Formats: sequence, C-alpha cells, structure tokens
Amino acid sequence: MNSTQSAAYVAEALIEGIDAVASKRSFHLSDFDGPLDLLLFLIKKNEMSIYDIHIASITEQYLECLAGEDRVDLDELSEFYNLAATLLLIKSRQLLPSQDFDDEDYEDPRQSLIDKLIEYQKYKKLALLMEQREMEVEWTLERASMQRVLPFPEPSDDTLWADLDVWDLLRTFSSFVQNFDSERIIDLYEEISINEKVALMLELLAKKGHFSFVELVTRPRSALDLACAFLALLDSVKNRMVRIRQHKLFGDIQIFPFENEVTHG
Amino acid sequence: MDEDKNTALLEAILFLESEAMDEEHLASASGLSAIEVKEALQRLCVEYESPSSGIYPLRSGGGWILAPKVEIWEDLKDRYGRKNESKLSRAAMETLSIIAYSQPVTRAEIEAIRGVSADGMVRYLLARGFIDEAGKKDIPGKPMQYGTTQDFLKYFKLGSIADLPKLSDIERNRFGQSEESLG
Amino acid sequence: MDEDKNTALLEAILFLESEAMDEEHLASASGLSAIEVKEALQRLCVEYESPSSGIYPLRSGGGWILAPKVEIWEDLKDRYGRKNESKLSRAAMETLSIIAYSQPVTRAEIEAIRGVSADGMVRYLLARGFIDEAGKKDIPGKPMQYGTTQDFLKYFKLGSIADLPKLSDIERNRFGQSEESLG
Repeated sequence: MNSTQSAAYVAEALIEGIDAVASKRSFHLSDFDGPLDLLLFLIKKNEMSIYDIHIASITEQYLECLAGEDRVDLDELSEFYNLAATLLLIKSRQLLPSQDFDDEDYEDPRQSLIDKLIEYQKYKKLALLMEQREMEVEWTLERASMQRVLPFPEPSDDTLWADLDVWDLLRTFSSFVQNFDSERIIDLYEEISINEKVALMLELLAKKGHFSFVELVTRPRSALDLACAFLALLDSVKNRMVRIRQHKLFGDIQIFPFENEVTHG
Repeated sequence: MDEDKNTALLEAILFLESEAMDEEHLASASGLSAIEVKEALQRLCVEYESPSSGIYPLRSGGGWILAPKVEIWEDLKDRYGRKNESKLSRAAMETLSIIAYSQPVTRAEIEAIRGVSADGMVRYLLARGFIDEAGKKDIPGKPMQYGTTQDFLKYFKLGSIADLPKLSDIERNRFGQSEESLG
Repeated sequence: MDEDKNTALLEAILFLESEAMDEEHLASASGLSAIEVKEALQRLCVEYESPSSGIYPLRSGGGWILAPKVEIWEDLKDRYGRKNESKLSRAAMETLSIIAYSQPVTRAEIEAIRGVSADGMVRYLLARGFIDEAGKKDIPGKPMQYGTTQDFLKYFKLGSIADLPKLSDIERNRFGQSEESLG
C-alpha cells in the first residue's frame, strides 16, 4: 500500500468511525473533543447546514446529551454547558421580534456561533490531514547506531592508552555501576562473583595448563569465595570448558582444559 | 575536479552523520562555502535520483539527512522498520494543528477555537517537544505565544512549515475568508 | 527495472547497517538470491567509483560496509577522525572496564551496560590484544564471551585478575568526592 492509498484508507476509516457513532442510539460526551465537536456532530447527524441550523431542535438534542451524562468531570462539563447557554440564548432571541436587535452594536450570537463552527471545522479538517500525515510517516527505518568515524588507528598505536593505570579502569567501571539500580548491578557489584572465578580459571589455564582448586580460592577464609569458586567450576565442567580430576575423596581437585587429555599426575 | 570533490565530501559527511544537518553545519563540517554546499547538495539530489539508488538526501526539519527511498521501504520494513507507537490523540492533534497552522498563537486563542481548555494539551505538546514558547503577544497581559519546533518537523518528516499538508481548493472556499492566515 | 531495484535495495541495506555484512547476510536481509546480491554489489562498486562519490562499498573482513573514500579522509579527519580520539579512547576504556570487571561477558551484555553497539570496540580490543574469546555462553544462541588476556595483565601491571582493585577499595583511595557515593 503506498502512502496515497493509505491516506485514502485512513480518511475512509475515519468517516466510517463517525457513521458508527451516529448510528449508535446512545453516545457519550467522552466521545467528543468538546462542545463544538458535539454540536458539529449533531448538525451532521440531522443533515443540516452550518449556515442554516435549526436551533430549536439542535438545542433540544444538545441538552439531551448533557442530561444523560454524569461521568464527565465537572470542568469539562462546564464547557459543554457554556455552549448550551449560547444555544438557549439564540433560541430565545429567535422568539422575539427581530427589529429589537437592529442596533449597530448588537452582535448576533448566531452569526458568531456559525463563525466559530466554521473555524473549528477548518481545524478539524487540518487535524485530519495531519493525522493522515502521521499515518504516512508512522514507519521509520532505523540506522544501526554507532560512532561513525574514520577507521581506527592501527592496533599498534599506543597513544590511546598512554598513562592509563588499573585505577582508571576501576574508576571508569564504577561510573557505570553508579548509573545502575541495585538489581541490575548485583552481578557487577558482587565483590566475588562466579564470573570472576571463571575468568580466573581461564587465566590459570592459560598460564599453567592445569591447576588445583585451591588456587581458585583467593580468600580462603571467605565462604562466599569458596562457594563461587566451586559454582564456577561446576559451570565450567558443564560448559565443557574444563575437565576435573580428584585423586582421593575430599582431596584437592585438579583442573584441566577440556581439550587436553587427562593424564595422571 | 573541484565540483566532484565537493559533492563527494558532502556525501561522506551526510553518510557519517546520523542526525539531520542544516546547511550552515554542513558548511562548517566540510569547510566549503554556503554556496558550494548548496550546489553540492543539488548535485547529490540529482545523482541519487537514479533508480539504482536506494538512498537519497532528504530535507528533514530544516536540515539534510541521507535516508532510504520510500519506494523500497516495504522491502526494508521488516528488518529495519520501527513503527511509531506513540501517536497523538485526536485532541492533541487538533491542538497541534491549530498551533502549526496559526503560529504563533496564544493559549486563549487555541481555547477560543476548540471551545475547551487548552492547558493540558499545551503542556503535553511542550513535554513532547513538538511546540515551544515563541515570544509574548503584544496585547494587554502579554500572554505567551506558542509555535512548532524542529522536532515537530522531524516527527512529521517535513522539511519546513511550508510543507504542511494543505486544504484542497474546494475546502479553502468552504472555509472562506478565515483562510487568510494560512497563506 | 529489477536490476536497479536490487542495487537500490543493497545500497539502502549497506547504509542502514553499521557493521560489515557478508553476502549471505546481505541475501537474507534483502530477500535476494546469492547471485543477485553479488551482481548488485558489483554494480554498486562501479557506481561509487564516480569521483563525485565520497563513499564506497568496502570489503572488510569477509563482508561489505559503506565507508568514506580514502581520498577525502584528509578533509574529514578534523571532524570525524583525530578529534574523536579522546572520545574513542573513552569508549574503548569503558568497554574494557566492563569486560575486565564482568568477565566473561558477551557482546550483548556489554551493550546492555553501555547502551550502544559494542561491536567496533570489541573488535578493536581484540586487535589490541587486551581481550580474547573466552568460550561460548550456555544460553540460546551460544553467544561468544570475552575476557581479558595476559597482555592486559601485563599492561596494567597486574599479577592476576584477582588483583584488580575492588569497588570497595575506592573508599581507601581518595579519588575525590564524586566517588564517595559508591562506598
């Protein structure tokens, strides 16, 4: 569906929507964006022209709508009653001989209501155009986000890393931690984490080829440290990262890289 | 040739930027003069008209941005598309339309047209960044006036206020003289 | 014409992607066949050869990516190159600190913390030798995890990962008040 088609489709759907409301026997003030919206709806429903409103009948229907409403909040309701008052004023003036109002200064409330309705109708139409526009552009194609820069300097370029020490690293990391709620950082903030133990295990494997479980426990008196080390070990065995051997029950556990054949010793 | 070089430079800059850039910024980023930027943009627009091009320089909110062509959206939507899930309500759209088409406009003027309080809607539109304060009106009480923002243009993918959708001639006549302000 | 359409589609996809895409991925993203992708890429390469083009499809690590032409780097350097170095080193530093303190960690996890794509930075840190692949994570998709290397330890003068300072150590080392809230 191209944009023109979809715009036409929207317009149709909107008109259908209005008809659907019109065919409903009862409707609510909340269906309308304000008193003028309701009035326009009644005029359309009665197939009248804005320039030739049958005031008596419209006023009656308008008041009926208000009478049936008890849920709209008072502020909104007062706006609806304001217009009701204007309608009643126009209706009452129509009952009086017209020459009474020939005065130059007299402002015809009927004319000003018509002007208002036309003005409002114009913006309703414009709002409809804007809505169609919004529909036409409802899809945006997103470009993957990244810092688009010229290619990085060669990896050998050490200027980037000049004068960095491990405290810079911690400081940088802590700035992230500050921005996270406690639930999300629980893994990060944990003094001893399973991840840390997994990392240490990888390091020891790379350094030594194989090592024993006690080397994994850096704080022997900490139960948490021990538990994390053990959980990390179980995890790594499950993930086929390492193999383990134990030469006797409750003895030390030897840890080997998974691919290496387990040899005695 | 210099012309080619300028065009190439502009193209690369538009490619590297992810936000719309106005001509002034393009000039400062490229080191070209305002006229050179204008001419290079024109040439780029022509080059990208080729049916074998899938992107083109799009005017967006007073600036320029490279964007995929509308004709191939359908093929890209599934993978790269994001649907706008925060559409404006009817009441917000009416208020916004009044501001867009009659700016600058005061809250009282909006209320007079819609027949309801505009307070909440104006605040909402301000919060969404679609409108902004646009100076005080020179009448007693000096009420604040409102106008639309660059973000408004971006949201509706309009190059400028002049690109706002227009009423048809018939509708124009129907709404009579009150149309003047729309130009 | 179909050929034009395919070329346009490929161009738009390369524009929207920020990472190099191999032909297989390009085919699945575009819905074209492998041969159509190859042909469209060829046509794109020819089109971008024009001296008025500032970007071109670049073969990078088995994939394709749009990139500014080398001839105009000089003109772009100030804004998009050197000047970005501090920004670049910050991004690299941030990524490295996350990997160091949360290892092993997947790219998606890094991205979740930093809020931006980690692809370029991970690649850079891999190339720099500070990080290495550290097994796949046992979750659906089996994403690769990353950890720090011996070179990393050497560079930061650490005997082991266990020697990385802890957040609680900050209390004992005065960095200034901004850090106190961590305590």
